[in-house]
Amino acid sequence: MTGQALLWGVLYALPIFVRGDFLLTIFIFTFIYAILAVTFDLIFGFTGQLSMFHPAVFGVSAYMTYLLATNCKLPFWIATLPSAAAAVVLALIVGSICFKFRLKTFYFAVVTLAFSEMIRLFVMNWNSVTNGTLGLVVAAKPTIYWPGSGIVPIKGPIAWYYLTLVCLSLTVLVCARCLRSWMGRCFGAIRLNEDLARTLGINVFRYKLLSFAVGNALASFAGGLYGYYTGYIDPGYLGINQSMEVLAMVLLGGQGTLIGPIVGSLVLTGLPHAIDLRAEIRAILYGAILIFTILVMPRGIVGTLNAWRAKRGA
Amino acid sequence: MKRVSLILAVLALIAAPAAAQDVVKIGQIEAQTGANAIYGWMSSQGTALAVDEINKAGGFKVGNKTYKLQLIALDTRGEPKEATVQLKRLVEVDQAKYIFGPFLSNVFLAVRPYAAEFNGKLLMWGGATRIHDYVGTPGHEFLMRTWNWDAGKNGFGELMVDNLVKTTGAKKIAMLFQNDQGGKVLEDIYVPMLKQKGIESRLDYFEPGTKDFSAVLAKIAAWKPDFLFPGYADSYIYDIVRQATETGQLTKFFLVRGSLGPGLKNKDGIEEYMVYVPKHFEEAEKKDPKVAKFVKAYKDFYKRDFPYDQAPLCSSSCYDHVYMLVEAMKKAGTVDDPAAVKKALMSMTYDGLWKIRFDDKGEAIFNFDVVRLKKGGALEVQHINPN
Amino acid sequence: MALEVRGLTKRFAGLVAVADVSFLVQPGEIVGIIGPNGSGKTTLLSMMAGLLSPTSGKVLWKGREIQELRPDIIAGLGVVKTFQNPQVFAELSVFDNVRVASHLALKRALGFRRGLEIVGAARGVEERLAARVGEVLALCNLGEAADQLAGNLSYGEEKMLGIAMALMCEPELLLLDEPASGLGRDEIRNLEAVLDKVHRAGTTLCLVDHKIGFLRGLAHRVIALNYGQKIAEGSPEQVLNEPAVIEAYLGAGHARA
Amino acid sequence: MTQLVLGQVLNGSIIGAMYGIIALGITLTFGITGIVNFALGEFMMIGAYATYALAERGGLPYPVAVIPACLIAAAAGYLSNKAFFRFTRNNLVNGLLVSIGLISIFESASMLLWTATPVEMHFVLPGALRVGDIGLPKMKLVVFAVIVIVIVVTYLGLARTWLGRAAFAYAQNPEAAMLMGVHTPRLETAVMLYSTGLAGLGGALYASLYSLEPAMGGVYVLKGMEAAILGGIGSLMGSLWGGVILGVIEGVGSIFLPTAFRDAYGLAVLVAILLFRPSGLFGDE
Repeated sequence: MTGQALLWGVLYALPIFVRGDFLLTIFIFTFIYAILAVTFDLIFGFTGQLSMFHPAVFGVSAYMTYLLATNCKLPFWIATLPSAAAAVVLALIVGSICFKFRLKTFYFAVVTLAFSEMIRLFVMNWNSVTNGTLGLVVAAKPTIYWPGSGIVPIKGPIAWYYLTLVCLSLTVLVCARCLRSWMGRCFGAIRLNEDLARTLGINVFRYKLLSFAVGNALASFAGGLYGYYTGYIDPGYLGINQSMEVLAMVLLGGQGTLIGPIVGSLVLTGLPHAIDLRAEIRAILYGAILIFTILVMPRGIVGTLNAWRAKRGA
Repeated sequence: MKRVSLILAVLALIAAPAAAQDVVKIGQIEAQTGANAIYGWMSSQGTALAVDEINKAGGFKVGNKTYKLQLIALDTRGEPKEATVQLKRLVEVDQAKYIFGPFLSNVFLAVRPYAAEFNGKLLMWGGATRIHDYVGTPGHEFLMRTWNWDAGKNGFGELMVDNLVKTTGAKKIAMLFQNDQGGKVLEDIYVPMLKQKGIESRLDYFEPGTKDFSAVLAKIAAWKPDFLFPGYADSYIYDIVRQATETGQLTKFFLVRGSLGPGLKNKDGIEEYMVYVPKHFEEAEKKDPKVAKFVKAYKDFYKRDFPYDQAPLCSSSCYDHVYMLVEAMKKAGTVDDPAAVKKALMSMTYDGLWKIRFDDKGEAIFNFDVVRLKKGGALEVQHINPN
Repeated sequence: MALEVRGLTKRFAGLVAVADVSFLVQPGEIVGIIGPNGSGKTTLLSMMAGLLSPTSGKVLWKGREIQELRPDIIAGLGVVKTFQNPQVFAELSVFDNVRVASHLALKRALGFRRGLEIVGAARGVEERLAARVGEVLALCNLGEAADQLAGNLSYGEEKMLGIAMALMCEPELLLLDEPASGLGRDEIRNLEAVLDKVHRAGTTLCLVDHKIGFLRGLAHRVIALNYGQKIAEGSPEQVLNEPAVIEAYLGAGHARA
Repeated sequence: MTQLVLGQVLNGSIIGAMYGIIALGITLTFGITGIVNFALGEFMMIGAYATYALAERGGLPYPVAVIPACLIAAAAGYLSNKAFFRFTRNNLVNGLLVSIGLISIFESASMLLWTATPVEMHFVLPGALRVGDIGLPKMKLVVFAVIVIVIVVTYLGLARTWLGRAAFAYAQNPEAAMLMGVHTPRLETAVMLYSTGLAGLGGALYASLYSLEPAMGGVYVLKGMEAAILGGIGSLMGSLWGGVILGVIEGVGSIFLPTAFRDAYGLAVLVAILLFRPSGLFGDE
């Protein structure tokens, strides 16, 4: 608990100490990816379903948010809602197919990955709308109401830092609420022993689907933010490597925790810039670090810390 | 928590600015690893080589002060996310005023907004096709494109197509492009161009990562084109040419930009292989001492034999760019006013490995060779100088 | 009547596990199903709980056919089954195990209003259920083990936890698959006491076991199976004196004893 | 048109066989040892570059170069098993992550050695067999033959030999197998050696057909996985058939439909089949 409070405290206070676009940008990307990682952990770490569908939702929502905002003249925040809705619809379709047919672990992963890939190819070749491989340049910025100065666009590292941090906090909050409730109990039951859960009157299909839908819906906001922050959207958003990256973040930080994914995201986003070596060596080191962390700490950084704290406590 | 503070510490370490007076910093953001590394990796090689030579020669004099170059080459892995952070690092932490790259359009488009904030305080020159859309436009004075453009007055594509039609009377051209930014840009340029020149054309895309083209090639062959026009990406042309000639499906190739290697390798399979190369190195090495020197320097520096394919196109160009930049600094009499340096660049013609100058928008124009390869390997080189 | 099994049959590739079995379970009864291993007891119970779907025949609960329904729905209707080799959420504490099982109770209490509970409303219900979990644990004499990890429990305790979870589902009919198998004497006595309390609280019980001693003390009515067929039904005494049973079953039983 | 399609059916099966040999590796490691090795593509890459090095730089004749290439790949496999994979037994995600790490390591290492610029071997067996409008490169036919032989031999070997029976006993129930006296770490090592060696062979054959670049492994491991699942994890012949089906679908698909979607055709079929046969075409229910 205290560790978490400390982490949040540090994150919110950071801009006071850390100036400069460079460092803050690392954190901004950390937060956006942490949103993906946390929501992925909701599906994977808490409900036990290894989903590879995040890239699809990430990309589709990025495109939708931008297209709605520009073509329908909607403000950014309104535009994110239909995108989230779209994410839910996609999740419900793909999810119900997979869960109806009782696809587990490996197979579930592969089928979700397949759907994600097909969506990517579709987005990539639907030139008239998505501008295909050329991608879309996002000039606009999200706006907020600021007391005194009215509606202002969100510009500059500090503003974005807090914008993304708040979005992350909200995501974590929603997830935490769900997980602390009966919903979380059902997710856990499904992860730990599906058959037992069934005999105890838990509708396994429904709750798997629920977790999948909630996770993807929340993940969709990351897409919108990312698109507007980098100012450029292309089919690369839907690449498989995104799945791998998010998975790595969650495993590294600690699956089945809400803080773990954030830590993992911070490590994996910061690491490449922390290692100041020539390209190839850096990539090798990066891989080695991935492997050794997971072999030395199978429960991830936070998981290990918790276990250690527990041992010391007991 | 530990981790977080640790990383912060490490980052802080990097962040410690080490700006010495007599050093001019050159930042570079290119993909040196990853699937799209081919251009970026070679460019960074050329740059590194030039910087090393200049420093070994004791740096260069601007006004009455001698400067050395410091190259900070960062690997974007072709990821916009990485590149954005890295550019910010280069500009803020290292306070580099001269940025080489990027070669990848998706990277460029992601870093552009940030770079634009430093308009006038920065000079960025990259090869990315999409830079063409911005270079010379208001608010992008910091931007220069190191590649010549296909279409237009000095467009090499235009020249190539005219040349092809004039010499072969081709009527049907089949295009086979990689399904990515570059491919799409090519489509937008060449489909209308060919149409307007009264040439019948068809276009097929292939997924990046494709290695076996037999399906699409068979499809194209059934259409019976006069020439096959594969896109730019060097990594595919070897496979395309081999697979097309091996089965004798297609034997005439037309590359507006590419390398000679695939043609030479399949010289008995091809009937005709017409290609634009920035320089026909095999020949130039014998004639032009500058080229010979460069090739030798490359071999010594990297302890590796010189790749005569498209790759040198990048390495040699970036090699030239470094020298050109230094010349411009001397000419402008300053090292820390990118605007002045750009003015100097725009007004000069650099005669290095290539003859490079910039058009009024800030896009490079340089001489190149058109090489025509016949069955059996008969070569016919034609030097074209748009200057 | 509470539950009716009508001509229930289950075939696994070739062999017949349960052959045309029919019987009734009246409300408030304790029915025992006996038979040697492999006589189809567990298969029969699993079909009643919806874990297996029968090849033919019907299971009627309050006149409604349930044999094709999903297990979670059947549990929702009030028919809950425990497992022969105990199934628990090993990584959760005993308390949390039973807390998970309170899902149906919550559903009954709130229906879809439980959505509100996520935003913090309807906390009261949750607290009531938490309290109820405590009661159930106490009833099953697991009170002091509440904070242990279920994975660290003894075999007997795990079985008891299984029953506790089933009870938390507020069953009208509780199906127990060999609850006594593998238990020590004291544990069995404890089990009997618990089941007695449960029954007094108004829950109908249907037990499967091959330990006659155990059932004789408990069951009002016993059904004997052999090779998937019902060979006898009646009060424990009647059934135990049934020649078919003696021959098919008790002989074996004596031999084992 | 029919000739166009027929040509792609043949050509597709050949390409599919290449997927098949990776699929076989995946099936073996996952089916028998429960270890997930998504880095197989990298061992393929190692085999390919090793062949290139031995044949072009070392001047060995291609057929001779192939064997040491396989051994090199197998050696790399042995090391990565000793160092990493054996700790990821029956742990899908850890295996996945270790694989991601290994991919990054091997790819960059080969970039250091060979640079990002693609290299191509001299043509081992140029020219093509022509029947009507259908032209099939001779080398492709050789590759196809080799792969089919290898897979069939593996199949027979695993069905007949002691090692094979042990392997399957182990796959069914490791503990029991251990009691039966199957020395499990040795078995694991054997499987790992064999599967990576196969990948190496795949790479060696690949090198005779296509140009090489450090990132080549990525595509193939994905296809191999698709093929393995299509055929059914644990089914050896299934991996071959899975690969062939995949290759044919892609080939024929790109004839009638835009080639830009090539990968989607295979995936769509994969999904469809998984839904109706969750354990793949030849996997046992």
